[in-house]
Amino acid sequence: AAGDTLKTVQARGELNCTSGDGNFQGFFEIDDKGKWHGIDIDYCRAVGIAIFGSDEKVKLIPISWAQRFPSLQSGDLDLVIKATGWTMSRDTELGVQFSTPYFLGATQFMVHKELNAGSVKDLDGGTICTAGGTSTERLIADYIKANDYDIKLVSFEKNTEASAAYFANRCDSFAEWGPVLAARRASAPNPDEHAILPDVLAMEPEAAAMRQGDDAWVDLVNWVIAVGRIAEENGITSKNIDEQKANPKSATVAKLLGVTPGIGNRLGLSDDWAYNVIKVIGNAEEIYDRNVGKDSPYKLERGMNAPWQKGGVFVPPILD
Amino acid sequence: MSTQSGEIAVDVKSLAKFYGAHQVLFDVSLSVAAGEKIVICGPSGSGKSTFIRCLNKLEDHQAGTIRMLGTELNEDLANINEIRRDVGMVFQHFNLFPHLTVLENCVLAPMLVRRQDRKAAEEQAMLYLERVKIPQKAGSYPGELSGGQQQRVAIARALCMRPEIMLFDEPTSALDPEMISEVLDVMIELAQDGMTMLCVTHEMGFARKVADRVVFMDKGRIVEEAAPSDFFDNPRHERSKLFLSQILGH
Amino acid sequence: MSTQSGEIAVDVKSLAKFYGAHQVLFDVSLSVAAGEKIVICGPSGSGKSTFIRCLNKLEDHQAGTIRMLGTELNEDLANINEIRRDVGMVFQHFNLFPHLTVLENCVLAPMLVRRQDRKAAEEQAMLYLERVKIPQKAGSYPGELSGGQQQRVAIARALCMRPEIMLFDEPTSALDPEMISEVLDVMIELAQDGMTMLCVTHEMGFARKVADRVVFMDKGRIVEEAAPSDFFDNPRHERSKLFLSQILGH
Amino acid sequence: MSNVAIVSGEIPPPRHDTFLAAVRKGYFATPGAAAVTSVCLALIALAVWTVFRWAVLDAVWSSGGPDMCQQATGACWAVIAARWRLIFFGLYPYDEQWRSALACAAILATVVVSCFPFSWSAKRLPLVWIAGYGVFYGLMRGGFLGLPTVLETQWGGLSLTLFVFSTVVVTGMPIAVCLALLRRSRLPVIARTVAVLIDGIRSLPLVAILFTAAIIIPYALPHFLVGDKLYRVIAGFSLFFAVYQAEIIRGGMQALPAGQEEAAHALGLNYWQTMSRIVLPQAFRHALPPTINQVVITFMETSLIVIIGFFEVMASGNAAFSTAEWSATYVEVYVFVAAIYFAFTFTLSRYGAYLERRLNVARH
Amino acid sequence: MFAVLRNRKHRDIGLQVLFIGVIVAILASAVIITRRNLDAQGIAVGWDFLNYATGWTISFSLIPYDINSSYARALAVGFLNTLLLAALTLFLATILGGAIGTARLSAHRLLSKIALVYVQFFRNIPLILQAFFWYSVFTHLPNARNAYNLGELAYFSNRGFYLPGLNIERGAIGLAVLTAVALLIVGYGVRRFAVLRRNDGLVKLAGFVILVVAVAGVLSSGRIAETPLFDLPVQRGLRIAGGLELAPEFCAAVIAISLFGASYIAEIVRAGLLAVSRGKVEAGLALGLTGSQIFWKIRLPLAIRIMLPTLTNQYVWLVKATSIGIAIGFSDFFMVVANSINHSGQTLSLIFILIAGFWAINFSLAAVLNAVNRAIALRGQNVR
Ligand SMILES: Nc1ncnc2c1ncn2[C@@H]1O[C@H](COP(=O)(O)OP(=O)(O)OP(=O)(O)O)[C@@H](O)[C@H]1O
Ligand SMILES: Nc1ncnc2c1ncn2[C@@H]1O[C@H](COP(=O)(O)OP(=O)(O)OP(=O)(O)O)[C@@H](O)[C@H]1O
Ligand SMILES: [Mg+2]
Ligand SMILES: [Mg+2]
Repeated sequence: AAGDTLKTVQARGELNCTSGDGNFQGFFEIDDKGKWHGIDIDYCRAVGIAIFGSDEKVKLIPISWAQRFPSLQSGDLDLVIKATGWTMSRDTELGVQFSTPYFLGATQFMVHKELNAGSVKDLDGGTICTAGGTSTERLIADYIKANDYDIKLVSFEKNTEASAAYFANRCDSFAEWGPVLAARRASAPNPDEHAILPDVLAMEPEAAAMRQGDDAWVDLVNWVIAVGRIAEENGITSKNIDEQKANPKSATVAKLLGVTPGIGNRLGLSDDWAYNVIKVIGNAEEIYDRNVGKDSPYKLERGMNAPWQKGGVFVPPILD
Repeated sequence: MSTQSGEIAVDVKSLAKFYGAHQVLFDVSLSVAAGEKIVICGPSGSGKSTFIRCLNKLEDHQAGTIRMLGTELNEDLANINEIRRDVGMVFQHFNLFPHLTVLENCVLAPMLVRRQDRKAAEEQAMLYLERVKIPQKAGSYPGELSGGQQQRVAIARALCMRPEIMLFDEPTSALDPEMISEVLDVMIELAQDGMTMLCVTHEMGFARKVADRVVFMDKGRIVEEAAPSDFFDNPRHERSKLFLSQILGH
Repeated sequence: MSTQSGEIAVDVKSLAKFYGAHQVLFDVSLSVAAGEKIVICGPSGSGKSTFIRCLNKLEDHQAGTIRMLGTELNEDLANINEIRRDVGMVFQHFNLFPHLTVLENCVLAPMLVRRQDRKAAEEQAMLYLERVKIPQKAGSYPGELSGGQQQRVAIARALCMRPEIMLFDEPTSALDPEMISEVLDVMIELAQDGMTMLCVTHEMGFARKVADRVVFMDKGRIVEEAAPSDFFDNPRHERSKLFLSQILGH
Repeated sequence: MSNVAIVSGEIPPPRHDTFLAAVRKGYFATPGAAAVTSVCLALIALAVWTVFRWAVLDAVWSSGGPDMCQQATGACWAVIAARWRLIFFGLYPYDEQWRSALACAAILATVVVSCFPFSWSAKRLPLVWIAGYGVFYGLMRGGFLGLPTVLETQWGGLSLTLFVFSTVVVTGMPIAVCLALLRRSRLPVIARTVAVLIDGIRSLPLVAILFTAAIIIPYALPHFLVGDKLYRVIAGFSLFFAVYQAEIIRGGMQALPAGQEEAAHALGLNYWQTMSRIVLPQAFRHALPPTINQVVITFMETSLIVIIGFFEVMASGNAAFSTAEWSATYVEVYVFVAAIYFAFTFTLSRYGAYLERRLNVARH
Repeated sequence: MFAVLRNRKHRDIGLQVLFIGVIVAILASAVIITRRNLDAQGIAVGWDFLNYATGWTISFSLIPYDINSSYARALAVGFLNTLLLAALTLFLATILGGAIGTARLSAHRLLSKIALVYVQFFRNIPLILQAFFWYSVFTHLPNARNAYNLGELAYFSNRGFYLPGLNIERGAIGLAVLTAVALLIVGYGVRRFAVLRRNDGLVKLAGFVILVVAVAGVLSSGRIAETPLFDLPVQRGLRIAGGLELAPEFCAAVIAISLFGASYIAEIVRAGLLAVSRGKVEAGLALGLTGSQIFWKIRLPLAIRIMLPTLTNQYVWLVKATSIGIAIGFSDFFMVVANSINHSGQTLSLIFILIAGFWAINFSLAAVLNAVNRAIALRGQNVR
């Protein structure tokens, strides 16, 4: 029940977090050996490490989109980190609580180059394929309506089918999240025939969802997200963390890595939890680069997802 | 549940039977002593089949009482099953089980109901199949038999249960005269063993030779009931006279 | 396709019939002139039904030839349908259409095959139903009839097609003697109208009265073929003698 | 046939046509038939050639990576080579997948054994299945003899598909028989209620039932009855199968003449004996083709358990291609998965045809 | 006590009471426990979201819909789409399945072989893959600018088929279809139960005239003012405008489900035909009926009586198979529900709506077909 999720998790000895019922590129994917990886998976693991000191106690439960909120409410899940947008109806009506966003999803458009389209406006009279039930779908619909374009939207169950329809020329454009677009274009029979339009639709903030009424639990998740950013700000990575810990260059770093006490017991954790998390998972930049950024097959620019110093929008809370 | 001669095996009182609103049996009463042989005859559609189907409760009756072997046929479940065990029936339409071979048709009930073991049941079945002259078809399926062969299997199947009362519904209709006489011989033997028999038939030879009584039905009523000699030589009722005149005439 | 007396209506030569590897008809030959009435008899399982079923090609034969009304029954579809139109058949098992009322059973073929209009077809059907004494059941379904009633409907249905040749397979098996004589009367009338008839029956009275010839079958062969008087009073073959002795004896 | 002179009437039983003669008679009997046959043959040849070129001639086999596939005009089987273990075993721990393979074999063996007529007895069949499931469960779940425990949530791939499918059919069939009998009950209240129940359940999308079993049932059951999600889902699925199969069996019963039941009663057989020996065997015979239909449907519908988070074959296939490097190879993966499904359902169909032939002996 | 139970009437009553009792008890306890559990976890099953605007589009809709429409309306759109798809596919699958099931039993070797291959092929490949296949066939047609053109009347492209349409409001068309169905049912009833049986031809003609007049009347009431009666498609820019548009998603769904369903129905039809006893067919043959007359008048009517429960089963199942539309972008009921779940997160309420929707369709379908089954059941018992 509400109020003591952390205790329940600790007593159970396991954190129940989400994975998918299939792949969602960059966020949760299965590798050849049947292991999960991706941004969402990394955050699940991070929460587990924060609590238990290692990610072996994280149970990644495969779950469909439709199942995630009921499973959260029934207590089968402690936490939903599954490319879930923070919307008002979910926040209020569903009785879930969101963490601060960990990712901003930008929706973009891929078009056939032969159309010579420079922006979405040039698609007037055309058709756009996309995956249904996503916030992307809603954003595009809104965008088209707002600009009064005569564009038809055809949505599919999965983006695989949507992109296949696009490649078969069923649609003039394929709209999706950046990572997906990049991957699809790269693997198309002739990538040069497709262009990604400059238009970027309003970003969707992805956040972890939890049961309403357990503020301490929300705090914990928020701070797990935050430490990655604080570490990035301070130049701490999984590789140099031990040097940094041996030789903290600021009070913040000392607190973050548990050299001076405070970061742990206020959340009910040990003081080295942030150290553990960063040591294993890395800081926010590492998470991004590994999964969708330059070290991944998607090679996505970081853009808005960078901290404010690097032209992004993220500002971590202050660790004092 | 065994019956000595002299006891009443079948006792029907004021039986009435309806199909929907259509009445097919009117006030039928009949009492048969154990070991008695009754022949039921009458024109087509007069209710003979319906009557004997009521006797083992394949049809519900709407009024009157039926007592078989001393037990009343009412809504009592156990009774009905007990009765059916001891009352055999040969159907006008044979109703063999098409998914079972002839032999399996014959041993099914003895094994399941009488709990005989397979070997004994099969031996006994072969005995009856030999008596009706088709042991060679024991392994065939009913669909592979001629009409007469099917009828004979139906008779053998009913006999395998060694019932105390046998109900025959035109047991010789599909048979040739030769086979009729064979089958009638079997029935006469059974009669001599003391089995109670109710037989719907128009084999008047059989009626004369074996029957203790002939019951003549018409339009759902028993019109006349008499010893065969009386019935054939001296029918009392107009309807019977007419009927007999037709038989003997043609 | 009309036949004058003297023409050959049915001509069977060296017919052989197998079920799988099991031969049931051996070298059967028979020639029937138009207007002739043939009675076929013989013990159960001797192949009588099979034989007449071959005549309208309900069964394929494996050797020999069959000519009906001058046309050979071979693989030619059109032939077969033409033949069947003019050859009526009453089945041993009746085979009424259970989803149609009695009247509909009777008018179906005349309307579809003979292209009669409904009214004419129904009038004629009622005529035949009256002849077999069940006009009152015209609106009932076959499942609601007694065995004998079903058989009468089957006869009426076949007659409604006014065929040139009629094949009867034990048309009186389910009937009471009274009704048998009625039905036989109908058949005799038909016979007098000049219809060719092949009738499997054990009604020896009918055979004597109507048949031009009696064919006696045993074990898939025609054992004896003779005028009724000869056949009954003076059977030549051992098997026939035995058979007749049984009939007359019982 | 025709005018063969036969002296004795004893002729040898007819032999079947030779192969060539049969072909001529069956396919080239008339010019029209010959034309139709030729056109069909040509179309088939064309289709086979097209598929063959795509799947074999122009295909990239295991050696090539995603880059080579991009150039090729044919199929990219490299994806199968790289990801087949994911497709076959889902999320089952990589090092333990041999267990999953063995468990799969155990279930298959059980199915095959119970398809042979000699195991069709009330004693043998349950034994075979108990043994089969015992081996399956032991291998899959482990937790003894040094085998690490693998929880049901991690089961996946073909062994999960087969497990769910066989359990649904094996448990659903008896329920179906009960429902069919209840639906035909003499007692109006029972018959009506069961009719409503059947209509009600079969009207629902299977997805909704699985979902209910996985998510909603835990709310509606006392805690000690909840059990693992997998078994709840199988239970819901079985019920779903059962209501369909019940109607199929009822259809088969409807084809029986009333005389059959009457004859059984007249012989003194009680209700159960009548049903089990007379009515059901014949009903199943009439209902065999639709039963096979339903079993095939059930096999394919196992793919829906993905909705509540199980990685059976179809879902594993989906996961196999939707990564950055393989996202263009979905056709190949789908073809591969379709081939797996086809292998099983086609075998089922042929088995159905065999049963039909076997049971047909006595049809009249 | 024991004696009471041995009485059939008493036992019957007892059994039925017990049966109802058990069912009521199970249901009641389930409801109570669910209530308690939901309350304990503070889960509210809400319905407010039904009035909120969805914010997403639906590509195929029979009633007006845009992103400002409510969830309730979106669900209605999906429901109607499913109805349309179900009606079409049931119809096509029945006809095709009937033909193939019959062909399976044909004496013509090639025909029966083709039918066999058809059944084995279409039955044994998962529907979703067949849907993908047909969809890719349709999307590989030329694009709108190079569409196949049928005398400026109809266009075939990967954006869909464009046929001449009618400038009549959709509501009126729907109403016309309903009118026609209602009139046909009434007409059948009159023919079946009334005394009018004699003058069949005249009655039929009158009925036909009434039907045509009524349908035409309803249609003309829905004419869109100041437009020509026929609405022809024209090529315009990236696409084709006007006319009756059949989206490739819709066509692929119809074709895939129909072909798939037909393979199952074929087996059911075959089983039904096989269960008709040979004697009935022989009787037809002996009466000189032709093969097709026997088929239509005897075999099929008897087979239908045998296969109706199974066929009902398959229909009910097929209606649900329309939910495959989600995979190829056709906005059927299931897709709309799934999208709504994802957007609003109201899983429990929406699953409930999904259940209710399919329940409504299938329950009525099953009820009608069960009633037909009872109505045409063979009467009497000694039928062989
Ligand atoms: N479908 C079949 N398969 C195998 N054998 C059959 C089949 N039908 C009939 N027979 C056999 O063929 C023989 C002749 O059968 P048929 O029905 O012609 O006899 P019948 O003379 O009409 O006898 P009855 O007077 O009893 O009707 C019988 O021995 C029967 O068992
Ligand atoms: N299921 C039924 N529904 C309505 N009427 C029926 C039904 N079964 C039989 N009947 C009618 O009941 C009457 C008696 O039928 P029954 O079968 O008892 O006659 P029967 O004396 O055996 O005649 P037969 O010698 O022709 O067999 C007949 O008029 C028949 O039409
Ligand atoms: Mg009778
Ligand atoms: Mg015969």
